[in-house]
Amino acid sequence: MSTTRERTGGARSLTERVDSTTLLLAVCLVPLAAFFLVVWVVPILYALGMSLFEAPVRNPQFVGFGNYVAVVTDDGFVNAFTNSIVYAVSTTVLSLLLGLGLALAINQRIRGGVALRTLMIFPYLLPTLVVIFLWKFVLDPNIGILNQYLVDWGLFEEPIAFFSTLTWAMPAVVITSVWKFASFAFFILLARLQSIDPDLYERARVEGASSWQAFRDITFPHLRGAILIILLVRGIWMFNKFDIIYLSTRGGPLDATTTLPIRVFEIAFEQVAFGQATALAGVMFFFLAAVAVVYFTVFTPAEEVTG
Amino acid sequence: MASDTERAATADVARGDVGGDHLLSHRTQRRLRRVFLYVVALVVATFVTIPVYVMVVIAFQSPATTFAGGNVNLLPSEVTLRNFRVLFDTTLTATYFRNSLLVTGGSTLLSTAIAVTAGYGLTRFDFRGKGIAARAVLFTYMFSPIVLAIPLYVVFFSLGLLNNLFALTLALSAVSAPFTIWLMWQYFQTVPIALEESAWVRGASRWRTVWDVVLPVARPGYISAAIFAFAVAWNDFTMARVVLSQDEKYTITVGASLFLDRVSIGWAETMAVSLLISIPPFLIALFLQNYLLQGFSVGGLE
Amino acid sequence: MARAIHLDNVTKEFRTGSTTHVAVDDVSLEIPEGSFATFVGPSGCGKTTTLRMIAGLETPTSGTIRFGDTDVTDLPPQRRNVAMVFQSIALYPHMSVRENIGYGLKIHGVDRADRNERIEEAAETLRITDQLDKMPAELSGGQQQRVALGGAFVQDPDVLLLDEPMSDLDAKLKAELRVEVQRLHQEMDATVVYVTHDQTEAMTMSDYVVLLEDGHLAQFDPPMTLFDRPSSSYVASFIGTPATNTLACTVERTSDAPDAAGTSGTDGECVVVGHGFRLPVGDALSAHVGERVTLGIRPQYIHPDGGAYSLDVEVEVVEPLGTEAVIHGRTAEGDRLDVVTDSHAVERFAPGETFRAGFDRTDVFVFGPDGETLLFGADLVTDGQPSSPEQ
Amino acid sequence: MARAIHLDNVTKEFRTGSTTHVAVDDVSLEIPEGSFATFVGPSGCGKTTTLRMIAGLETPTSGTIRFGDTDVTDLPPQRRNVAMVFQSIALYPHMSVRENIGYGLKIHGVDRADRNERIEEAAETLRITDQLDKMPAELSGGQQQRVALGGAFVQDPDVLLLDEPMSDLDAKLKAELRVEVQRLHQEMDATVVYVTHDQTEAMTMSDYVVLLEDGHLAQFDPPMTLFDRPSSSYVASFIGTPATNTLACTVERTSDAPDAAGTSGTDGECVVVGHGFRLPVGDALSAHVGERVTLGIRPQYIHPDGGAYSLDVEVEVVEPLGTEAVIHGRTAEGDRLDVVTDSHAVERFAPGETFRAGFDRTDVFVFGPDGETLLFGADLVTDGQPSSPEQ
Amino acid sequence: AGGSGGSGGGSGSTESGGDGGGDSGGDSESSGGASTGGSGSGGTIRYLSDRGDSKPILDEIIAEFESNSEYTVEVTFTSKGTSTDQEMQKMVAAGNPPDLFFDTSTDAFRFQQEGVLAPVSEAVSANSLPDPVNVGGESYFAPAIVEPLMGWYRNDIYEENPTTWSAWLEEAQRVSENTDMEGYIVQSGQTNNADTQMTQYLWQNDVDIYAGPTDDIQVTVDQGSNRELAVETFQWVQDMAQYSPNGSGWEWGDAIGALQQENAAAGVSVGGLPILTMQSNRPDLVQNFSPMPFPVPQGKAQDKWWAYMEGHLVRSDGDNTEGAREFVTFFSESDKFFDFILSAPLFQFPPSREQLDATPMQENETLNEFPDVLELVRNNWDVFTSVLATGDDGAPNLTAAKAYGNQAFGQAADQLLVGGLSPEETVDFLAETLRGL
Ligand SMILES: Nc1ncnc2c1ncn2[C@@H]1O[C@H](COP(=O)(O)OP(=O)(O)OP(=O)(O)O)[C@@H](O)[C@H]1O
Ligand SMILES: Nc1ncnc2c1ncn2[C@@H]1O[C@H](COP(=O)(O)OP(=O)(O)OP(=O)(O)O)[C@@H](O)[C@H]1O
Ligand SMILES: [Mg+2]
Ligand SMILES: [Mg+2]
Repeated sequence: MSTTRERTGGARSLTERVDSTTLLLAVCLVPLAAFFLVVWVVPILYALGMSLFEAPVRNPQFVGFGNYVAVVTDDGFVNAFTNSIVYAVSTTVLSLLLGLGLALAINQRIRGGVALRTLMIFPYLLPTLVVIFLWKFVLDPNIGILNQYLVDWGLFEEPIAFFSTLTWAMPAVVITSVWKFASFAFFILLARLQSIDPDLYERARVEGASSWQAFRDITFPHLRGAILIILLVRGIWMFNKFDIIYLSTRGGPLDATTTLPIRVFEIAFEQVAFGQATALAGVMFFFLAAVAVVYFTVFTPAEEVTG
Repeated sequence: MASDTERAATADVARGDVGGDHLLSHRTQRRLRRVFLYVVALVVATFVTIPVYVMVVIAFQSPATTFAGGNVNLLPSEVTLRNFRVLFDTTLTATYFRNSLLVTGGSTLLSTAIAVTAGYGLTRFDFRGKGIAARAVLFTYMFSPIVLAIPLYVVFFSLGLLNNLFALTLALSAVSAPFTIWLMWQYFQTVPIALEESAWVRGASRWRTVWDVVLPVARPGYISAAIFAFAVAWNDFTMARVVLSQDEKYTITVGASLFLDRVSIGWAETMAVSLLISIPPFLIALFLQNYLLQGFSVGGLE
Repeated sequence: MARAIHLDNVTKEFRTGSTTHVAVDDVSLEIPEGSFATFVGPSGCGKTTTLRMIAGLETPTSGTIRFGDTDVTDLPPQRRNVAMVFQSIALYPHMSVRENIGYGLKIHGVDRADRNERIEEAAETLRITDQLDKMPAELSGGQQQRVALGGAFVQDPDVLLLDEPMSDLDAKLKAELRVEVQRLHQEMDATVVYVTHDQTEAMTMSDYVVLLEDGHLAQFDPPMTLFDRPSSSYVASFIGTPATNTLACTVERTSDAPDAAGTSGTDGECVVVGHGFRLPVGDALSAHVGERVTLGIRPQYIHPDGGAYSLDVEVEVVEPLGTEAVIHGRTAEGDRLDVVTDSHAVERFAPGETFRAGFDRTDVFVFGPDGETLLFGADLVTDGQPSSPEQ
Repeated sequence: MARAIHLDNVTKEFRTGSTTHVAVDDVSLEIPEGSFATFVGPSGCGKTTTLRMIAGLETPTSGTIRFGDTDVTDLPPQRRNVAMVFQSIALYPHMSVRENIGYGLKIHGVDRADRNERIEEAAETLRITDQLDKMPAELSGGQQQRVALGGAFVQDPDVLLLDEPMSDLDAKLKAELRVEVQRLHQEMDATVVYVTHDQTEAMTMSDYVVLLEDGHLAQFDPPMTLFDRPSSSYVASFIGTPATNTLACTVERTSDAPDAAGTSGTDGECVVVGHGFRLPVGDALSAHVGERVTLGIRPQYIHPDGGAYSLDVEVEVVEPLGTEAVIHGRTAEGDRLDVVTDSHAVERFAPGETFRAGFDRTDVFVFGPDGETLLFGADLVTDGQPSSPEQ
Repeated sequence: AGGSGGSGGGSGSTESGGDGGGDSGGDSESSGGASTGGSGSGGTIRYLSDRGDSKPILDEIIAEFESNSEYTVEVTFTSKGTSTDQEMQKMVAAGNPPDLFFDTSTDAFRFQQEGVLAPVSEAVSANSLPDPVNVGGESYFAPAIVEPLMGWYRNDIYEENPTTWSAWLEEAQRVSENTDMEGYIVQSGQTNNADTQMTQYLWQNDVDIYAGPTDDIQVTVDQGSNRELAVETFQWVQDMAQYSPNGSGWEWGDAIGALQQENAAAGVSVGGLPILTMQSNRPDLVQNFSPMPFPVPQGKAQDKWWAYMEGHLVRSDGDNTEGAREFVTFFSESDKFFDFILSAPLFQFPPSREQLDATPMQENETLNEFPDVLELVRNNWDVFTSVLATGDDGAPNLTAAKAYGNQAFGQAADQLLVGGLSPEETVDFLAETLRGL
């Protein structure tokens, strides 16, 4: 703060001031650093280290990037990668669209909006385990009520085993995911919408703008940052999402829903090849990092991220 | 601002239609749009509600009633606590639930506390590497969490922290902390420094200012952070599996996943325990979602 | 094309919960085509609400609004061809200053080149040419207000609505822009409705001033009429700084009491008595003899030396204002009294001292118990028989 | 206990990225104990920054600040016993009005009963008694400002710092509160530093006015001195409304040219020439003969009729202001010229017409090429030999 | 761990629930805290088990053991299925392996081959238990239970149990066409139940999937006459699938759900699991179901019947190998041994034929309620086969163990029924997969 000044009178108070500030700073930042170290930095470094070894369970052998080569040339890689992209993109985009639609609707202050908001946040707070119970029950071909009604109403000849047919498995997983995560987009977007000064809309109306023009010229620009953040972060998370798929289809049928995280899991615990598993996780990490870098350069949502 | 449309609506009600056709079409258009909005809202509401409804109905019906006759019976004809009784009589549900509440409560507090201190520190102090921190959080999230199970197990093992609810609390806080910190960091930027300065000038110490001014003003922010931390902790399965291996220590998700495996436990009990698990989320959704909205208005991640 | 604005019995109620608040209460007025009308009044009196009804942003609870011959009461704002500067400024935060100013033109399909030309012209006038490519957040409050003004000016509206468009500017800039706004008004073909709580603005800029009091119309007249012939003590004390002095008096008949103030009054004439003076007012107040009335005198019309009628004033504070000074004082009966005099007052009048201040009877107003004007002193001159004020 | 405030060579620089912005530039001044000093100046000139340094919220880059004999330069704000009203108002949104006002007292351990008493007293003065139990968000801007004022007044500070505390109030309320603030100042034992961009406030309230220009001190004097003896054309045109007229002129010697304006000048005397007049100024400007200077005349001192020197003015706009009117015009040479006259000007002077306006040489200022005052007309009277202005 | 598992509707999801991660994934499960895992005589024995059903009785046995020794036992329950394996992988990877775990004989052999097991010969010989994993004269597996597969059919819809393939095909078609139900459940996918059933169908048609002694196992499923028989088998499976709900990826519970919701009229599960589930959910249906043996091709005999054998394994690299061994012996000798078995009657049976007729078995109410079940078990006891014993002359077969671990047969069925391969291609796929293990 103060620069090159010599002074006698203020010396004591200056130290006091620095002390209380430093103390506050320490209180603020030391726990943060400790946490990151223990729970993120050390494990990640350990994992990345592991990816350079073969069979690290007993007598690890250093293989350099051999594991990386092995996992990307593996038969299942392309399929898993494609599925990951499909899953991540479709869940993200659908949650976004659903969240956006609903946020726009509720922002119009429809009656029952608050109730709907309450309803929306609920799935987000439910453990995945429960979400899967619920959706398995709804979509189950035997006892699932959806099938029950579809058949009763004559829409389908016989019940569809949503989680176990090639065509339906991915959509079923996506729907389940969207159900849980749409409210994330919804809340962020609604929060943003509500922070738009309503006078802007009035001004636009006075200036002659139609509803559509007002949306295009006011609403959308305001939401842009939030949308970009949702796309980026939700995208990353869904790309890495493991539990929903594993708990509902385990990647089946026939690898139809096998994504990279599922493969990582299979490699680690079924093939007991931790080195390859971490190598594949490393591949995912570098891929996401590359996407993020491109994304940051193209869209510059940096202000949104760093404030 | 809150009442713009209400104002318009009030006016609509108060006046009869006066003008000609063009006017009518304008209004009709507006009505149509509102109808459309309600339809959208209704569809979404149904989408969200159905699984929840199913859960509630099945939880309160005996399985024999639910499954009687070959179709799942979803129009409740009886209300029974039988399923809950089965849970409490034959499983450690109560213990699991208590553990979950302890761990979730602890982790929510801890994560929020770290978020508040760190967020405040990042906003109000200048030091090197601040900018990098934001990206670091994001890049941390890019590492597939499933692979971290083994390294984490190793870390906790070597710290002698296995089978320890506090360790779980710590681990869960660490999972939610990156986001809660980010959120609070954003939120504190919306709290004018002038509020603090005003307190300093009046003689309040830095600490007192934090207590009297900063915290109350940042409430929506840290309640959002707390909700998020809650969601992470309550949702958790993996961390508990990493850290815990004693039945009496299990949280409800782990415990339930185990006892639901048993021959004697079926869908009815599954839904009953799901319902129990849903109660805290439901209370939060009911009472705190307003804060969430305010807290998220600064941005927001998972 | 400028259009006259007619408000017929316009009322606007807001319902919040179970209570109904009447923000605008049965207002009727007619602002002539192409004129410049200013709404003044204290905070919350309904200025903004009225303006918003004219813009089409609120629908009146009852009453009709017409532009020329067209009933626009239910017309959406998009179809009224108005331009408006909002009290909240309401700049689009994601658009540059240029885009902000040009947005209305863009909506109306004006092409880019044309748009830029008009934007730059407006920016020139408003002295924000350097700011054109900045974002609103980078501007100071005053600059933002000018941008908002620019957005309204570049359009070619029939009606231009300005809601406190200069509140954030400093005195100097305000004075300069006042002139510009008037110039623009002359160039534009629009009826201007201007809202302000700064009466200097109201007085200097407008053809008509609309003074609102708690939702209803207190007076609607050209500025000087408001100043010279306020319809009530509310108007008198709102218009003019410092506020008009009000002195509690009683109406008597000359026959009832001896002429104490040394000024003659015809026997049987009414006099206003109090604070040491007796002011003959002819027959005008004969209906009010024996009642308490309020005498209004502008501080500018009371002089430390001279004036036909006089009273004692005890000095409390003297405020120098550059070329002038204001003496804040009290009469013997304890009513507050301000006197505007030249800047040497500071030396001449020490707090605590008493001096004699005089005024002419042509400069006074007499207000009845409900504040309504009973008499304009100015009328006393023209004919010996004072006319009662038109209302 | 009020304390004198000394600023010694105080400079404050802000570094943003690689650029350094000097917000306050080597300011030295001394505000006497218990006095009322006002900082004025256009937006961005450093008023708030200076105030914040006095409060202890910023540390000067160099220089010293003392309260009485104590060097407080590095003392944290908590230990300076100051009270401050922030430009941003900065009310605590989570506390009621009452709690907001009483927060400082609470910090200082004043008990509840005592606190409430003081709060209510302040609220009374500021006319917000009804608002005491509301939350800040429910108040209008003006009410919020009064709450902020209340918070500062209830404390018993050595130094009271007020940063534009009345900008959101309407003229009438402002005028009333001005008086209250002065009264409170007299009751309180505190040195008051007041920031405003409203020069009326500066002129009426203060013992001293500090006029800043772009970070450095333009003038520090009692208000009337600033008005009567501005140290530069910047000061002259900032203080007083409408702004002082500035006319481009040249200095000549009487011998050089015939006395065209009909006023005699001793042979060899200097005259200021331009716009159709020749103004003899004695010897004062002999060092500037042949140079371009600026003649400053306040609009109040130019009269449509009379005055010893005169010039032609073409009327552009006439603004009525109630008792007065302002004629905006131009001289033959095209310089802008404002004239304040009585309210009948509106009828008398039509735009486009030209009239002759006169002034006295004692009312002028002469400014040099850098704006510094070379001569006060007032000095021409007292002794034939004008003194050069003190600086 | 072994193949049994799942119950009621819940099991379908819960099985995987146990396996899968929570939000950040990771099948990470742990056992005994290092904090208490000190060594020394006594100390803590860390025990992984997937027998949550038997928890109360297990606790009693442990309490007895603890009071008779210096040791304490700390049990970590995992859910049924493969999660015990995964839990162990994690612990081993972290250098913190458990001492004792409950698993199938098949897995036991696999671990023995990896060299991580300590022998439990004492417990096996002292109790004259079966000894399926005997390597070099040492027993590495102490059996505790046997769980045979078993079919169930609707006795009110099928007039009698159609035992042959062709009869099944006909009857299933008839039922599917005449009722709301499908006739039979054929399962596929990467699940234990699909895998066991496909293996069983191949066995029924006398396909020799493997040949050779333990140290030289050959995959023979696509060779010689085996190929034809295998193709024939898959053909039948494909035909039957027409009269089956889509059972891809179904866990045990899903199949039971189909029976209980009357979507299907017959299917295969483990022991009396369907009945146990139905007792609480559809009591009205219980008497409509009868147990049945596996369908056999015309003229072929019931000569190999899949049965899991599960029991205790002791790791050689844990902290308390000795204590773990003591526990295994204690467990096998415990008088609560039958209580343990009967904690899930109809579903698990004692490991030896003699024990099947022991008094506790005869006195058990549930067993007595369904005499058909015990009857079926008794009659077929001799053909019960573990997939492990599929080398020449029942020699332990590591390839088969791995194939089961990877659910290779279930996957093959998925290729056939979901992926659209022909029976021939399916055989090729299967052979290739098996050889790749
Ligand atoms: N949407 C609304 N709902 C309820 N009351 C309202 C609403 N808008 C305005 N009011 C009330 O109507 C009255 C008039 O408000 P308006 O905004 O017209 O005042 P104004 O004269 O513009 O005041 P200001 O000078 O403070 O802008 C106020 O008492 C205000 O509180
Ligand atoms: N924290 C800061 N960082 C960088 N520049 C600053 C900072 N604070 C003030 N400045 C700059 O210093 C100059 C003086 O600012 P200051 O706020 O003191 O002006 P002011 O006279 O109070 O103006 P106003 O009347 O608009 O309040 C301005 O140019 C401003 O942009
Ligand atoms: Mg308003
Ligand atoms: Mg300032």
